[in-house]
Amino acid sequence: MDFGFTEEQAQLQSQVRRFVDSECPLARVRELMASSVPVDKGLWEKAAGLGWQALTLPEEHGGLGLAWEDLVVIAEEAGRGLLPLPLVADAAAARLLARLGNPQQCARWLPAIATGDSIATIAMLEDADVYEDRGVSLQASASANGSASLKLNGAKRFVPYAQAADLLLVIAREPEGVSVFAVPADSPGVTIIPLVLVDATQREADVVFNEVSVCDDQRLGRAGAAWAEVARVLDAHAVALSAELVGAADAAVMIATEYAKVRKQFGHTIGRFQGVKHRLAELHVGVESARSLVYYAGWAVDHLEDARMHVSMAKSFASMAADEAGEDCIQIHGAIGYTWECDAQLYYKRGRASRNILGSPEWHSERVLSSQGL
Amino acid sequence: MDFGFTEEQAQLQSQVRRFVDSECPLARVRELMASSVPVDKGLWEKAAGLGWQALTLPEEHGGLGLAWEDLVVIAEEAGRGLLPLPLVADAAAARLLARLGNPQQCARWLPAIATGDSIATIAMLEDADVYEDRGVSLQASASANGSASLKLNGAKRFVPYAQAADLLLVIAREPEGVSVFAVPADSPGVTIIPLVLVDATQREADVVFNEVSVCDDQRLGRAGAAWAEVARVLDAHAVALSAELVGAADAAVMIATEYAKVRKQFGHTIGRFQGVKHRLAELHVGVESARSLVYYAGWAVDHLEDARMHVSMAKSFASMAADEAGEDCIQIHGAIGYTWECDAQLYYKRGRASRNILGSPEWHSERVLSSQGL
Amino acid sequence: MNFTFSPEEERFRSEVRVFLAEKNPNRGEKIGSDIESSLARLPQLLAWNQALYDKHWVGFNWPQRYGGGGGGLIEQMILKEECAKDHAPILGLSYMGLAWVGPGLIKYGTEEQKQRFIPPILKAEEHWCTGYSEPGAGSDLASLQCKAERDGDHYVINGQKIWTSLASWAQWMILLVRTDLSAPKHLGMSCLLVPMDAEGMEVRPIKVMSGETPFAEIFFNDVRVPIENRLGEEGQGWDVTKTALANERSSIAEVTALQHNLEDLKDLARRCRIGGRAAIEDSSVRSRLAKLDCTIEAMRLSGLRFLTKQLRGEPIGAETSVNKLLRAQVEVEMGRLGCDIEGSAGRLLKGPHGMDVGAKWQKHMLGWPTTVIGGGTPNIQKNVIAERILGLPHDV
Amino acid sequence: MNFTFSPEEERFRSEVRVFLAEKNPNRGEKIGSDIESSLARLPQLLAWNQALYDKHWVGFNWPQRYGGGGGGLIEQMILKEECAKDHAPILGLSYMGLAWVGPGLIKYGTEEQKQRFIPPILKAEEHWCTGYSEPGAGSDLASLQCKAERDGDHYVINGQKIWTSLASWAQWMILLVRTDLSAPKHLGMSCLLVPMDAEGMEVRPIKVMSGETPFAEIFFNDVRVPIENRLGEEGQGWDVTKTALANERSSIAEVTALQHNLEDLKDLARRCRIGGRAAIEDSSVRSRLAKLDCTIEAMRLSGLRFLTKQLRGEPIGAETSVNKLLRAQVEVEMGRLGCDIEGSAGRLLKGPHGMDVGAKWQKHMLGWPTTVIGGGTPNIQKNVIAERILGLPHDV
Repeated sequence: MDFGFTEEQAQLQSQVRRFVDSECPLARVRELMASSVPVDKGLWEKAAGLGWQALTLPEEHGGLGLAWEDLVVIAEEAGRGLLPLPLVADAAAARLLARLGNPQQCARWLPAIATGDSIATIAMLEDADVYEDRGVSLQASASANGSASLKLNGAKRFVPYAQAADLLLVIAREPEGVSVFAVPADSPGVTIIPLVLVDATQREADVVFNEVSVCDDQRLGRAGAAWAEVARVLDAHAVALSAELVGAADAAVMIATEYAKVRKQFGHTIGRFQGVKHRLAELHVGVESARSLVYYAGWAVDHLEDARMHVSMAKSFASMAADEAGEDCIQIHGAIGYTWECDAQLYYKRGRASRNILGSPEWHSERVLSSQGL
Repeated sequence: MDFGFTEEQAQLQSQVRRFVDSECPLARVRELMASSVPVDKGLWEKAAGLGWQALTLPEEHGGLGLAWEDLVVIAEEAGRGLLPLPLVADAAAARLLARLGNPQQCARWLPAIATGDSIATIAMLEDADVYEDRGVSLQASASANGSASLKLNGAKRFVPYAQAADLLLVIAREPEGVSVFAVPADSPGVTIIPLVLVDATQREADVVFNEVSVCDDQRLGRAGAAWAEVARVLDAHAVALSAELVGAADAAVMIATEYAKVRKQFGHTIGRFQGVKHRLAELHVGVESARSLVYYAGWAVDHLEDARMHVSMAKSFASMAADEAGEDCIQIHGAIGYTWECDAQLYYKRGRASRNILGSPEWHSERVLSSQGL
Repeated sequence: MNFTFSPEEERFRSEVRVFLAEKNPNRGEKIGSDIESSLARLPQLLAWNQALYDKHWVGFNWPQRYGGGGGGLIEQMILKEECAKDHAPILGLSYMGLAWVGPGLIKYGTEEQKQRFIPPILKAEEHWCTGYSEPGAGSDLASLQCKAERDGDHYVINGQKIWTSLASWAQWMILLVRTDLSAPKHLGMSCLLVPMDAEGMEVRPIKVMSGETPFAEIFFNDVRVPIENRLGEEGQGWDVTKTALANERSSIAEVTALQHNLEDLKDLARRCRIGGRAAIEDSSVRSRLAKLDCTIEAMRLSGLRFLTKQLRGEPIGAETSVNKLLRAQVEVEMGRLGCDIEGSAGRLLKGPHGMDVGAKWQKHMLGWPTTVIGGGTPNIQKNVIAERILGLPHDV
Repeated sequence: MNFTFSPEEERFRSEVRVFLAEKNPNRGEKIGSDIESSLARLPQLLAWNQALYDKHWVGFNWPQRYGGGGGGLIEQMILKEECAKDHAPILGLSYMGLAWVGPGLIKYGTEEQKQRFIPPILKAEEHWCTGYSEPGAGSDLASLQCKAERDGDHYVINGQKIWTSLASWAQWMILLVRTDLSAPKHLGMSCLLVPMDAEGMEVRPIKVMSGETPFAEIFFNDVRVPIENRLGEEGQGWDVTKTALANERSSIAEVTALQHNLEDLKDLARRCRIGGRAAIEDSSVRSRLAKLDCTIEAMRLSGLRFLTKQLRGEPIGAETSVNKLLRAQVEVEMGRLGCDIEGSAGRLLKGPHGMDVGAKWQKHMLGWPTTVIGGGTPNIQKNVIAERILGLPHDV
C-alpha cells in the first residue's frame, strides 16, 4: 500500500513543471490562444522529445509502456499551466487504438503517434450530446454501389483538437452495434469545422462525414462489438481530463492566494479577512479531495474490472472544484480579476468550459449511484 | 400599492410580542414542553381573550372577520417565541369549516372555536405521507348494517395537536371522491396516540378511526367534492406555518447575533470575524427574502384565484431559512449552543422538524414550476 | 397590505402603455444593452429620449423647473415596470448623468450648475462618466489618492482613476478627489466636474474577459479645472457621492430584467435537451430554475417593501443590500445555468451551435462581474448587512 | 502508487479476521457507541479489551515494554479497518487514556509515570478524562485561566473546566493548567495528572439537546496534587497537549464508520417512500447520497495519502484538517438526510413510526455537535488550512 507518487512520477511531475515554466508560461499560452494554428508544432515536438506522447503506448509500437496514472501526472501539470496541447485526447485515442486494433492497425498508427508525428483523436459526441451508447447514430453502412467498402454518414460534434488531428477514431453505428473506424482526417468527404470556444486554450471542431469510404481493415475489432471498450477508454479520458481540472483548480487557488497576500483593502491585506481566507480554505479542500479521487481513479482504470464509480467520483468532484475555483478566483480579485490581462479569467473559462466535457457533474454524480446498482 | 403592515397589523404584532414576553417567555415554553398537558389552558384562554382564535373567523359566527394576512402577523411572532399553542392549526381548521360547512355546521362549531372553548384540527396526512389528493385513503363507507350513517376506517398520521382537539376535520375518501367530516374527538372508535417529537414545543398525534360512525350532516359540503377547497386551506395553513418559521428563523439569527457581540475568542468578540458575520448576513438575507414571500403569500391566499406558486415559494424559502438559521445558530455558539440550557437548540429543532410539515422544500420547489405548467 | 393601485395610478399605467406602443424602439428588433448595440442604433435611442423628455419622464422625480418630471414614487415605479415589461430601453440616454450626477447636482449644485448641467442630461445632449475607483481603492473609496490642489482660481488634478464606464462616450466626468491631504480619510475629499477634453487627461480602455472594453483607466496629469466646477463645498465630496449612491436606480426595473432573463432560461430549457430529454425535465435544471424563480420573486417583493417604506416617508438604508447580494448570486447563476442547459454548446463563444441557442448565456457567463463586482463585492455587501443591519462590530 | 498489500500484511489481515470472528462482541447485537449502551454491556467490552490486550493490539504502536504492541502503521491501519468493517467496538476500552493520555506519557512521562499509568490504560483498569476547555477558552486553549500554584511539594488547583467527556466514569484526569501567570499565553502552562476523587473537585453533568449528558463541568476548589503528578516540565503543558492532538486516532476507522452510516442511509432510502415513490428514486435524495458517497471516498483516499506520507517518514501537519472539515459537513448532512428521507417520521424522537425506521437518524441529527464542534469548529479548521497550508496571514 503506497498512495503517493513514485520517484519516477515525482521526476515526471518536475519535468512537466519545468517545461511549462520555460517553454510555455501563461504569456506564451496567451499568444497561442490568439494563433490560427491549432497546435504549435514546435511545442508539440518538444513534448514528444520528452516522450510524453509515447508515455502510455505499448512498447512494441514505440511507446514507453507506462500506466495511465503516469499520464495523470502530466495532465495535472498541463492543466495547471493551461498547456494548449492535445496530450490527453491524443493519449485516449491511442489507448483505444491499442486496445481494439489488430497488430497491423497498431503498427500503422501507434509509432507515429508515439513520436508526435501523428495526432489522433476520438470522434464520439453527436447532436444527442451524451457519452452513451444511445448517443451514437453516425451510420457506417454498405455502399450503394455494392463495393466492399462502407460509407460513413453523419456528424460528430465538439471533437477535441480535430482540426489538428491526422487520425480520427470514429465511433459509428453498424447494424451489429457500435464500431470504431480509424479514419485519416484528410479522407475525402470529411469536413472539419473549427469551433470558437469560450476557453481559447483548447480546440474543438465539428466533423461532418459525407459518404466517407472506409474499408473493413479500418474497423478496430469486430463489427458492432466496440462499445464496452469505447466506454472504458472514455472513462480513462475523463480521468485524465479530471487531472487537468485539478491542476487548473489548484493553480486558480494559488493565484488567488498569492493575490490575497499582497492586495490591501481597508488597511489590511485581504487575506487577513475570513471572508477571503475561509473561501480559499474551502476551495483547497475541494481541490485536495478531487485530487485524491483522481489519482485513485487513474490507478483504477488500469487495475479494476469496473472503474466507473471511481471515474465518476473523480470527474464530478474535479469539475466542481475547477468551476468553483475559477469563479472565486475572479471574485477574490475583484474587478481586476475580470480583465483580459489577469490570469484569473483564463482559469474561470477553463473550469466553466470543461465542466460538461465527457459528462457533466450531474451526469457523473448520477452514475456514482447507478454504477452501484442504486 | 402598500406592502407593509397596516397600523392595526403593527398593533397586533406588538400585542403578540408583549404577550409572548410577559405570558410565555422561553423559560415558560420549556416548562410547557415538559408538561403532559398538550395545551396550557390558561395561556389558550388568555390568547382567546385577545381575540386571536376569532381573528379570521366570519363575524356572523363570532369571529372578527379579519384576513389571513393578519393571522400571518400573529404566526410570525408566535414562531419567534416558539409559543406552544395550536393557533395556526386551529385557524386552518376553522377556515376549512367556514368555507365548506353549511350554516348549521358553522353555527355548531365556529362560535366555540372563536372563543377558544373548542380546538379544531385537520386530520389529513396518512401513511403515504403526501399532502395530495392521492394521499387520502381513509375510507368513509356505508355501514354494513344498512343504517343511514357512514363508517370511517383508517388512520391519520401526525395530526397537529390532535391530543388537544375537540373537533377533527377528517379528510376521507368516498366513492365520489374526497370529503371532509366534522368528527368530535371523543367519538366512539377514535383513538388518539400522542407522538414524541424532536421539537417538543409542538404536539402531534396519530389518530386511528375504527368503525367511527358519522352522519350525513357531519359531512362538510357535497360528497366527494371537497378536495379543491382542502388543498386551498392546506395552502393557507402552509403560509401561516411559514410565517412561524420566519419568526423562528429571525429569532435564531438574533440570538446568534447577540451572542456574537459578546462572546470573545482570541481576544476579540467573535462578531468581528467575517466567518461569523458573513454567515449571519447570509442568514439575514434568507430570512428577509422568506418574509417578503410569506407576507405576499398571506395576502395571495385571500385575493388570488390560484396562490399555489406563491405559497410554495414562501414555504420552501421559509423552511430553508429556519433550518439553516437553527443549525448555524448552534454552530456560531459552539459547544454551548448544543446544551439543553441554550435556546439555540430549541430553534434548531423547530427548523429541522417543521421543514417537512405541509410539504418539504423540495416538494414545494417542484410545485413552483409545476404550478406554472412547467 | 394592498397590492392594488388607485384609479389615477391605473390611468397613468394606461398612458404609459399607449406611449410605449407608439414609441418603444424595441418593439421590433431588440436593442442590446451593451455599448456597441446602443451606438449602432443611436438615432432610435435619441428619438426615444426625446419622446420621454416631451412627457417629462426623463428624470421622473427631478424638479420641473430644470426640465424634470416632479413625479411621485408610485408613478415612477409604474413607469419603470411598464417599460421593463415592454422590453423598452432604460429611461433616458444619458445614463450616468441620470443615475449619478443629477441627484448630486440637485442637492448640492449651485443655481448656475443646475441650469448649466441638468437640461443637457435630460435632453441627452451631454453624457457623463464617473471617476470614483482607483487601483488601490476599489470597494474602499475612502483611501483614494487622486488629488486636486488649488492654484489660484483653478484646481490642478493629478492621479489615476479606474473602472470608468462609458468614458469614450462622455463629455463630462464627475470626479472624486482628495483636496486636503491632512484631513481624515472620509473628509478632505471634493467632487469636481471635469470636461473630458481637458488637457492632461488620458483615457485607456480596459479589455475584459469577454473581449469587450466596457471600462477605461483615466490618467490625470496636471489637469486644470476652474473652482466653479466643484460640486458642493470643499471637503464635502464624500457626502455628494453618497447622495448618488442613495439615489441608485430603483430595483424594480432590475427585477423585471431578471424576470425576462428567467423567462428566457425557461424557454431555453424547453428547447434544449440534456441526456436525451428536454432540459426542463432534468431534475438539477428544475431545482436551479425554481430557486432562481423564488429568489427573483423575493427580490421583487422586498423591493416593494422598501418602496412602501419610502412612500411612507421612512428612511431606507442598508436593507437594500439584501437585494444587492441576491442579485449578485442570481446574475452569476443565470449565466452558469444557461450554459449548462445548452450542454456542450454552452462552451461555444459563437458559432454553429451557439447561433442556435443565442450565445446570450455565454455573454452572461463572461459578463457578470460588471454587475456583481461593480456594485460593491458580495463580501462588502455582507459586511454592510452585518454591521449596519445586525449591528455587528467592524472587522478589525 | 500501489493499492495492494504485501503477503505479510495480508497474513496479518487474515489473523485479524479470524480474531474478530471469534472475539468481536458486536457479532450479535450491536453495542451502540454512546455511554449508556457501553455501560449496559460492560462485561462484554471488558472481555473484548482483554482479548485485544492478549494480542498486544491495545496501544498497537506503543512500546512493548509497557504492554503496547510496538506495531507498524500499515498493520495498525489494517487492524482498524478490519475492526471497523466488522462493526467491532473501538480498540480498547479506556478510550481517553488511549487517545489523549498515553501518547503524552510515552513522550514526556517519567519512567515511574509510565510504569504506573500505561498498563492500567491498556488493561482497561483505569479510565481517564481530559480537562482542557474552559468556559472562556473553547477553541482558544491558549487563553485558559484554571491555575495551579505551588505549595511545597504540591500543586493547588483552582478554576473550572468544561466539556469533559466520561468524567463520571474516569478515575483520572489529564489537566492543562496555568502554572505561571506572568508568562506569555502558550508558555506558563503545565499538565497535571489528577485523581478524580481528589478533595475539592466537583463534577456537574451537562445536558445536551438530545437529552443525554455526555459532558461535565469540573470545578476545582483548592485541589491538591503532588508535584510528581506533573507530566513533562513545568511550562511544557502546551507541548504535551499538542502531542496528544498529533496522535489523534487514525482517520481510517472514522471513515469506515462513515461508510457504514452511508450504507445504512442507502438502505433507508430503499425502504422509505417520498411522495409515493421509493426515496432512492427521489432526485434530491440521490444527489445528496452521491455527494456523500464521493466525499467519504475522497476522505478515505486522502487518509491513505496522509498515511503514505507517514510511512515514508515525511511530516504530516495541517493537511489532516481537510478531512476534519469534510467530516464535519458529512456528520451534519447525514443526520439531516436520514431524517429527510424518513419524511414526517423524521421528526419523531421515538415512537410508532420511529421504531420502524430506527430513530438512529434523529439521534444523529441531535448529536452532530459532539463531533463537529468537539474537534475544533469548522471555522477553526478553515483558519488552520488557510494559515498553515496556504500561508495566509492571521486574522487580526
